[in-house]
Amino acid sequence: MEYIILISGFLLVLIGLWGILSQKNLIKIILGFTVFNTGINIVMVTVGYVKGKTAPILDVISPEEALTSIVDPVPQALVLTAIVIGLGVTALMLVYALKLYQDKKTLDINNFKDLKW
Amino acid sequence: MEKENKNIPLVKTKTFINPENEKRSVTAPDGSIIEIDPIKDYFCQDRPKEYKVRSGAVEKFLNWARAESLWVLGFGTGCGSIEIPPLVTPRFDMYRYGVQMRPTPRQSNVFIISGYLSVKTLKRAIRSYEQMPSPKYIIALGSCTINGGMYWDSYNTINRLDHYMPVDVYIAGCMPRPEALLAGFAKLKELIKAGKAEKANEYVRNLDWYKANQKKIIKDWNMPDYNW
Amino acid sequence: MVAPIYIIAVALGLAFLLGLLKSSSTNLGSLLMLAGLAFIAFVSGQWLYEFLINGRATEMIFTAGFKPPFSINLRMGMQEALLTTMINAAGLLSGLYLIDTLKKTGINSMTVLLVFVMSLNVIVMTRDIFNLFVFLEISSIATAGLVLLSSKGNAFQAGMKYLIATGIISGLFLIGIIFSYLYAGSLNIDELNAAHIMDIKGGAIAIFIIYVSVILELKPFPANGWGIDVYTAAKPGFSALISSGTATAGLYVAYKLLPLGGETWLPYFTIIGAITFIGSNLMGTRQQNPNRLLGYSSISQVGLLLMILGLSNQLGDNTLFIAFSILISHYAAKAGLFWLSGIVKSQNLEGWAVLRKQPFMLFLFGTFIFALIGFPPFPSFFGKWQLIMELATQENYLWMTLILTGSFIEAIYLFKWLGFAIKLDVPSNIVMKFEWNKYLPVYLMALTLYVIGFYVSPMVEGGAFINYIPLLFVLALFALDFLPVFVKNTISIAGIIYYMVDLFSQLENDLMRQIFAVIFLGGAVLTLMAGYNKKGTRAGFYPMALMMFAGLTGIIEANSMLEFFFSWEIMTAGSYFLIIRGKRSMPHGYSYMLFSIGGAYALLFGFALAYASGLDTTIAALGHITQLTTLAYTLLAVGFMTKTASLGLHIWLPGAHGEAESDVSPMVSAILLKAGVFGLMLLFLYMGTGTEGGDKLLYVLGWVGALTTLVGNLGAVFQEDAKRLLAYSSIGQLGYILFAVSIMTQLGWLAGFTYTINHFMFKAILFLVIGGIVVKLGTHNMYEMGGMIKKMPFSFIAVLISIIVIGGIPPLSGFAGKWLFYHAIIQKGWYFQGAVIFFAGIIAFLYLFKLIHSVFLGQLKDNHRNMKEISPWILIPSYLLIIGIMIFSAFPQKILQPIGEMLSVYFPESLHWEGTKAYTSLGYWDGTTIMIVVMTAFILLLGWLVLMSKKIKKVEQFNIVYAAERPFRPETTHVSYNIYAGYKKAVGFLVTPVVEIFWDSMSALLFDFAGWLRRIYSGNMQNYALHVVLFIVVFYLIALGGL
Amino acid sequence: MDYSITKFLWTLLGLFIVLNWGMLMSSTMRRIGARVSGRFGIPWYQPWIDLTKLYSLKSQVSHGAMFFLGPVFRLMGGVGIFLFLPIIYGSDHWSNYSFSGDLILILYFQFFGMLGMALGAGEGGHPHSAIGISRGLSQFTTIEVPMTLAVISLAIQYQTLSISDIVAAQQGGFTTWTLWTNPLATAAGMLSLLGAFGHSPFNLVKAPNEIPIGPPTEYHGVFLGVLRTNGAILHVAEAALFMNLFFGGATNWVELIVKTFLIYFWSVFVGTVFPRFRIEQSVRWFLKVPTIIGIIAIIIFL
Amino acid sequence: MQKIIQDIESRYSVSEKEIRRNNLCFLTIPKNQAISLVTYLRDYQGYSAFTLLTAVDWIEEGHFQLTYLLNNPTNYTEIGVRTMIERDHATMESAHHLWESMQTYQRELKEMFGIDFPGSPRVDEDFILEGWTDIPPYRRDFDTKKYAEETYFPRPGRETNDPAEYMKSKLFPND
Repeated sequence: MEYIILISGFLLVLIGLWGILSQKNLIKIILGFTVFNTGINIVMVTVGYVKGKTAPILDVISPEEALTSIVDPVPQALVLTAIVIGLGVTALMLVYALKLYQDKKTLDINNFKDLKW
Repeated sequence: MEKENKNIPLVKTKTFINPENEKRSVTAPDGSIIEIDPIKDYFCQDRPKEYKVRSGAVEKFLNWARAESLWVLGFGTGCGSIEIPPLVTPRFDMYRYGVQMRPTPRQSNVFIISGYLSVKTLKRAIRSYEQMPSPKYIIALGSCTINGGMYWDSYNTINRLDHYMPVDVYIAGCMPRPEALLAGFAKLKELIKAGKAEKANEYVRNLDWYKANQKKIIKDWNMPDYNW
Repeated sequence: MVAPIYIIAVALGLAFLLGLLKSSSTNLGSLLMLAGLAFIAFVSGQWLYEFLINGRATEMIFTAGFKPPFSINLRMGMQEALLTTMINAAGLLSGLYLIDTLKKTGINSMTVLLVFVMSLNVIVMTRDIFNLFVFLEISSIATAGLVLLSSKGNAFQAGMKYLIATGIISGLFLIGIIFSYLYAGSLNIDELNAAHIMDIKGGAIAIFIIYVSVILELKPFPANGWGIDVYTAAKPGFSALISSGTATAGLYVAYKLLPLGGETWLPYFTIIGAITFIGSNLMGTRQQNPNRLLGYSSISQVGLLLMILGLSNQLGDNTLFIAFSILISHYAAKAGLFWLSGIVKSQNLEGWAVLRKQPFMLFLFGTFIFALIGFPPFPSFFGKWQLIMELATQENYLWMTLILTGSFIEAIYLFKWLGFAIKLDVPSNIVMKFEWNKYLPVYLMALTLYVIGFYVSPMVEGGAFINYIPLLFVLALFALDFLPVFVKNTISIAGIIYYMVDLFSQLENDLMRQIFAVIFLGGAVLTLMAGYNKKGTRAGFYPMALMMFAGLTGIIEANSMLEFFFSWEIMTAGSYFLIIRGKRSMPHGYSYMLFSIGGAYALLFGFALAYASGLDTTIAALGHITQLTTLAYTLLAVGFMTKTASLGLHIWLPGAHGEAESDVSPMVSAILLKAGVFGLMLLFLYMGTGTEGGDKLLYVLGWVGALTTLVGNLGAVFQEDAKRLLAYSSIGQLGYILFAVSIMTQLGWLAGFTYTINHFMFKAILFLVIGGIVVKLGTHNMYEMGGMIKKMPFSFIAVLISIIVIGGIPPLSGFAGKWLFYHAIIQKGWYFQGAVIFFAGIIAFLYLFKLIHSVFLGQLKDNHRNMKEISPWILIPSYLLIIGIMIFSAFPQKILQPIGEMLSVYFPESLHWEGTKAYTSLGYWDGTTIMIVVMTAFILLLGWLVLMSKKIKKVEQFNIVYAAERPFRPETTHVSYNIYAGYKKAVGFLVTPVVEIFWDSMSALLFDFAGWLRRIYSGNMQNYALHVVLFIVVFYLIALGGL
Repeated sequence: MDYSITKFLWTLLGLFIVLNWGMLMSSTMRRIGARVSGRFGIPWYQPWIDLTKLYSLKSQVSHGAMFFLGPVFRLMGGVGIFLFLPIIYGSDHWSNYSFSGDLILILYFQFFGMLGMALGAGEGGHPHSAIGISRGLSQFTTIEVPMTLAVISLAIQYQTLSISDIVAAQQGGFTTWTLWTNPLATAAGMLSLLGAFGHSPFNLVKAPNEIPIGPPTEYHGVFLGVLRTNGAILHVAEAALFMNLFFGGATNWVELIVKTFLIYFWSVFVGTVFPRFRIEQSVRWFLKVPTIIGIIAIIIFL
Repeated sequence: MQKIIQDIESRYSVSEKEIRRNNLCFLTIPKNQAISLVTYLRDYQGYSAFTLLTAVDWIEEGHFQLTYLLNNPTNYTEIGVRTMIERDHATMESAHHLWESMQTYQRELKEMFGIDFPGSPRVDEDFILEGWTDIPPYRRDFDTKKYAEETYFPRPGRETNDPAEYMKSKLFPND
C-alpha cells in the first residue's frame, strides 16, 4: 500500500516535471509545478508513514502510548512547511505570470527569450 | 601651367611661371605654418668663385696628371653620342689615353656636347656642367654645336653653343668620326698641359652674360642661377 | 554580547513592523530597514571580533528549548561569524546603495530585502537541514520578490526562470532531506554527517539528491541559464547582493554538507566546479553586457570555490584559508563591480570608458579587476598561490592546469574590459552622477580588498617578509598625483636613488644582483629624467612607473618564491598601465597582459613544482626540483621568456613598445625586458648543467634564442615605424641574450651579461632619442622624416653611437659581446646556431641603416625645416649612457673581469685576463688597445683628409646630381619606404607572421568555441529547466550509474 | 702591446707598400681585362694619375659633416683591417697591431668602413646612394653566411681563432694549406670572397649604368680620392686575410704579392665571365650553394 | 576592304574616301562622327591597334585635318579616319578612353598645333617643349626661321653665292 502511494507520488513528480518541460503556456507550467510539489509532498508523507500506526496527535492517544503507536511526526511537520512554502512559490509564480502577461500580452513562454547568450 | 587655350593665335604675353618654383606653405608638426621658397631654401644660392690658376713645376705636374686622366661624363646630348661608344672598342680604345667614362658629373672633368642641343637638353647640360668640379672642360662635337648645322633654322635647337657654355675644343664635322674625337682629346690634353684650358674660369667670369643668354631661351627656368 | 538569534528576531520583527507602516512613509521605512541591517551587521561583526581577538569558542544556539534532533539549532563559530559579517555588510551597503530604488518601489521591497539578508544569515548559521531548506526557499522567494518589485521588463522573465528552476531544485532537495531523514533519523546536519548514510543501502541516493540540489543552487555550468539572467536583469545593487551574499551562503551550505557523503563524493564537486569555472569563463569572453559578464564571472568564481571544496581532502588545513581568501576577493570585487555597473549605467562594455572622467573610480575598477584575476596585493593572490602550492604537493597537476587555464580565460575578458575603460573614447551620452550612497559602498569594498590583502599575506608561508615599503611609496605618489610633473619626478627620482643606496648595502657580495639593480634602478633614474620635459600633471604616470620599478626591485630582493612572484606580478601590473598609456596601445597592452598572465601562470606552476619537491619556499628550491623536473624548468623558462619576448611569445612586444609613450618605451624595453633575463639567469644558475632534461631544455632554448634573433632582426628590417623597428630589434637582442645564457659556460654568460648591459644602454638611448624625435616630428613613419642630422646633431651622435654598439663594430662595447659570443659558441660546439646568429647579426645592419638613414640622413622635409634639437632632458640621460658605453668600451676588463670571477664559481673558467687583454683557448682580444689604435688611426686619417681638402663649398640639400634633372620635393627624393624590397623578395618568406597567425587562430578558436557553446543559453525557461533535469540525470548516471 | 714609434713607422711603411701594390694590382687587373677584350687598356700607372688628379681638383662641394666624415670612416675600415692583420707571417715588423684582436675582430671591423660609407653617402641625400647601400647591405648579409661557416669550420679544425696561429698551422709546405686540408671551407670562403670584392656578378651595389656607381655617387675630388685609396688598401688587405686563412699566409712580401694577386684575380676572372645578378638572385645564390658547402664543411668535423 | 568601306558608308556619312592600296584607305568623316567611327572600327571590325594620331594644318582652308590611323592585326589592313576641324578654337573630342597611348598623341597635338582635347589626362602639361610661350610651332603661321634668327644667335657664316651666278661672273666677268 505504501509502495503504491510512494510510486504514485513519484509518478506525480514525473508528471509535474513533464508538465513543466513540455507545456508552452505559462499557467500550465505553473500547474505542472504544483503537481510536482504535490507529488513530493505525497512522497514525504509516505516515507514517514508506518503501517498500522496513527496520526501523531496527542489529543487522541496518551503520551505514554504515543512512542509506540504514532507514526513519525517529523515528515508530517515537514510536509506542512513544504506546503506552505509551495503555496508561496506558486503565488509568486502566478504574480510573475500576470506581470509577464501585462508586459507582452501573451503567456507563451517562447516569447520570453529577451535574455540569452 | 599658365597656358592659354582660348585665344587664337596662342601668343603668350607674360613670362613663363613654373609651379615648382612657386612658394608653398606647409604646416609643421607643432602647428606653425612654414613658408617654403623652393629655389632659395633647397638650393645653394652662392655665385661660384674663380679658382686661382697657379703656375710652377708642381702645377705643371698636376696639369699633366689632369690631362692624362680625363673623365668623361656619360651624357649623350644629341645624335653625335653614337660616335662615343666606339671609343671603348678595341679599334679606338680611348683608355690608352687615360680617357674614361664616368656616370656622374661629380666625378667627371670632360663634357662632350655631342651634336645638336635642343633647348630642353640645354637646360640639363647646363645643370650637369655646373655640377662638375673644376677644372672642367667642354668638347663640342659636330657642326650643330658651332653654327646650328642642319638645324640652323629650327625653332627649338640652339645654333651656337659658346653663347651658353664655354667650349674648350670644337670638333667639326657632321658627324665627326671617332678618330676626330680622339684627335679632339689630344688637342684638349695639349691645352691642359699648356695651362690654357681654363674655360671654367671664363664661365665664372662671364657668368652674367652666359646666364642672360641661357635664360633668354629657357623660359621655364626652374633652377638656381648656379647649380652647385 | 548580543546573541545571534537576535539577527533573526530583529530582522523578522522589523519586517513585520515595516508591513504595518503606511505605504507612503518610505523615509521612515528605509531608516528602519537600514537600522535593522546595521544592527544585524553589528551583531555578526561583534561575534567576529570576539572570535578573532578574544579567541572565543564556537557557540551553539538551541531554539524552543530542545536539543537537536528535536529542535532547530544554530551555530555561531568563527566561520559563521565571518560569513555573516560579510553577508550583512554587503546587505547593509546594498541597502544603502539601493535606498533610492527602494523608496520608489515602496516599503514592501524593503521588507523583502531585510528578509532576504536574514535568510542568508540563517542559511549560514543553521545546523538543521530542513531549516536550511526553508531558508533557501525563503531566499529564493525573496530574490524573485525583489526582482519582481524593483525591476521591470525582461527582469520578469529572468525572475520566472529563476523561480521555476529553484522550484524544481528545492523539490528535489526535499526528497533528499526526507530520504536522509529516513536513513539517519535526524535532521540535524551534525548528526546526519555522523550517520554514515553512505554505508546504508540506498543511502547514496539520498546523498546524491541532496548534493545535486545543493550544487544546482550554486548554478553549475551549464545548468545555470536561469541564474545568469537574474544577474543580468536585476538592479545592479541587488545583483551585487546575490553575487556576494547568495554565493557565499550557498558555498557554505555545500561546505557544511561535505562530510555527509565523505571523501568519495569530493571528486564530483571538483569536476563540476572545474567545468563551471572554465565553462562560465569561456562564456564570459563573448559578453558585451557588463552585468551578464559579471554574472558569468561570479558563477565561475563559485565554480572555483566549489573545486576548492572538492579538493579539501587534499588541501588539508589550508582549505579554509584558500577558500576564504578567494571568496573574500570575489565577494568584495564582485559587489564593487556590480555597484559600479549601477553607477556607470552602460549596457555595453565600451561605455565604461566614462569612468575616465572620474580617475579615482577608474582606479577602483582596476582594483576590482586585478583582485578578481588574483594579482597581488589582494587576498586572492595569496589564496591562489597557496592553492597551487598545495595541489602541487599532492601531485594534482590536472586540477592545477585547469585552475590556471580557467583563470587565464577569465583574464581574457576582464582585461579586455579594463582596456576599454582605460582607452576607448569617453562616451558623451553616459553621465556619472556623484551620489554618496552609491559611491561609499564601492570605496569600502576596495578598501576591504587592500586591508584584507595586507593581513592575509603573513598567513602564507614566506609571505611575511614581503616588502611593502615601495608599495607605500607608490600609494603616496597616488595621493600626490595632483602635483606638477616636475615635483613628482623629483620625488620619484629621489626615492629611487635613496632606495638604490639602501639596496646596495644589502647586496654586498652579489654582483649579479648588483648589476641588475643598476640596470633597474639606475635605468629608472635615467629614464625618469626624460620626464622633466613633460608639462602638466601627467596624471597616473608616476604611481604606475614606480609600481613597475618597485616590482623590479622586489624581484632582486626576493628570497622566497612567493616574494619573487609577488614582485613579478606587481611589475606586470605597473608595466601594463604604463604601456597602455600610449595613444594607440590598447590592443598591444592587452596582448602584453595576456602573455604576461600566461607566463605568470607558467611560473606559478613551476614554482609550485619546486615547492612540492622539498617544501622549501626559498628561491633556492629551484635548485632541486624532483617533481617533473624537465616540465618545471620548461615552464619556468617559458614564464620568463614571455617577458624576454622569445620566439613564439614575442608578438605582444612590437606593438606594446612601439606604441608606448616616448619615455615609457625605454623603460619597458631597456629595463623591463631585463626582468625576464634576470629570471632566466636565476633559473639557469639553480638548474645548472648536467641534468639530462635540463641540457635538452638548454639546447632547445639555444635554438629558440637563435631563431628569435633572426626573426626579430628580420622583422625590424621591414618596419616603417621607427619605434616598432626598435621594438623588433629588442626581440632580436633578447634572443641573443637567451642564446648566450643557454650556452651555460663562463664565456656564454659573460656574453650574456655584456649583451644585457649593452642592450640596456643602447636601447635606452635609442628609445629615448627616437621617441623624442617621434613626438617632435609628429609621426612614427620613418619615411616621413629625414635630414634630421642638420637639425638635431646631438641626437644623431647618440643614435650613431648606439647603432655602432648594436652592430658590434669595434672599438665600441658591442664588439665585446660579439667576441665573447663567438668564442663561446665555438667552445660549446653550437656552430649552426652560431651561424644563424651571425646571419641575424648582419641583418641588424639593414635595419640600423634604415633607421639612421631614414631619420637623420637623406632629405629634410618641408614641414620639418624649422625643427630644433630635442629636449635636453632627453639628451642628458642619453649622454650619460653614452659615457657609460664609452667607459665600458675603453675598459671592458674593469667590468667583465669581476663578472668572470663571479661566474667562475658556477662554471669552469674559460677566460683569463692579462692586464687589458682577454684570452680564451681560441684567441684573444684587447678592448683598450683596439680603442687606442682605432682612435689614433682615425684622427690621423681625418687629419689627412682635412689637409688635402681645401675650399670645400657647403651646399644645400637639393644640390645633388639627379641625372641632370633637379629634385622637386624632398618626399619624392628621400629613399626610405620599403627600401629593402629586393631583400624582401629573396628572404621575405622568413617574415611570414606564422606566430601571429598561430595565436590569432588560437584566439579565434577560443572565441568561436565560446560563441558556439553559449547557444545553449537560448533564453527559453523550459530549456533551462531541462538543463537542470539533464544535469541531475547526467550527474546521476556518472555518480551512481557507473558511467 | 707595442706602442713604440718604430712599430708605428714600420706599420706606416707596410701601409705604403700595400697601397701601392693595391693600385698596381688594380691597374694590372684592368689591363688583363682589356686584353681579354682585345684592347690595350689603361697604362699601368693610371691609378696614380687618377689619384693625383682627384686630390688636386679645384672646386669641391660638401653636403655636411657626415658626408665629410664618411670617407674617413671608410678609409679607417680599410686601414683598420690592415692594422689588425698580421700581414707577413713571422715578422715582428709586419704583424702590425694584430695583438689587439683575433679573426673575429677583423670580421667585424669590415663593418666599420661600410657603416661610414653608408652614413656619408646617406647624408649626400642622393636617392641612388641609399638604393646602392640598401643593396650592398642586403647582399652583404648573405655574403657573410658562407664566410662565417668557413671561419667556424677553420676554428674547429685549428681550434683557434688567432690568425697567426692559423697561419702557423699551415706552415710546412704546399700541402698543409687549408686549401688542401679543408677544401670545403676554402670553397665556401672563396665563393663568399666573390661577393666581398663586388665584381660582377655581384656588382649591383655600384651598378654603373643603373644607379650611377651607387653609394659614392655624390663623392668627388678629394673624397673620391680617399675612397680610392681605401679601395686599394682594402683589396690587398682582404685578399691577405683570405691568404692567411686558406693559402698558408705569406712569409715575405713577394709571396704576399703573388698570393694576393691570384686571390684577387679569382674574383676578376669570375667577374669577366658572368653578367650581373639582381639583388634577390644574388641573395638567394649565396644562401644556396656556398652556404650548403659551408654547412658541409662544419658537418665533416662534427 | 571594300566590304568594310561599304559597311562604314552605310553607317556613317563618309564625305571622301581615298583608297591608297588594297590594305590602306583613308576615310574623311564629319567631326562629330569621327570618334564614333574609331570606336566602331576598334570594337566591331578588329582595328584594335592604334598606330598614330596626326594633324595637318590647312591654313588656306582654315582647318586642321586630324588623322586617326588604325591597324587591324589579323588581316593586316589599315584605315585612316580623317576629320576636319575648325582652325580657330580648334578642339576635338578626346579619345583617350579608347587607347592609353592616345593621351600622348593628344598632348603632342595640343602643344604643337594648339588643338585642345578637353578631358584628356595631362593634356595641358608640357610635352617636348618646356616653357614654350610663342604660338604653337607646327602651325603654319609660325615663322620658324624668323624665330630661330631672333632667338638663337645665328653665326654669321661666310658670304654665300649662287654657284651658277658666281661661276658665270668668274668665267665671264664681262657679261
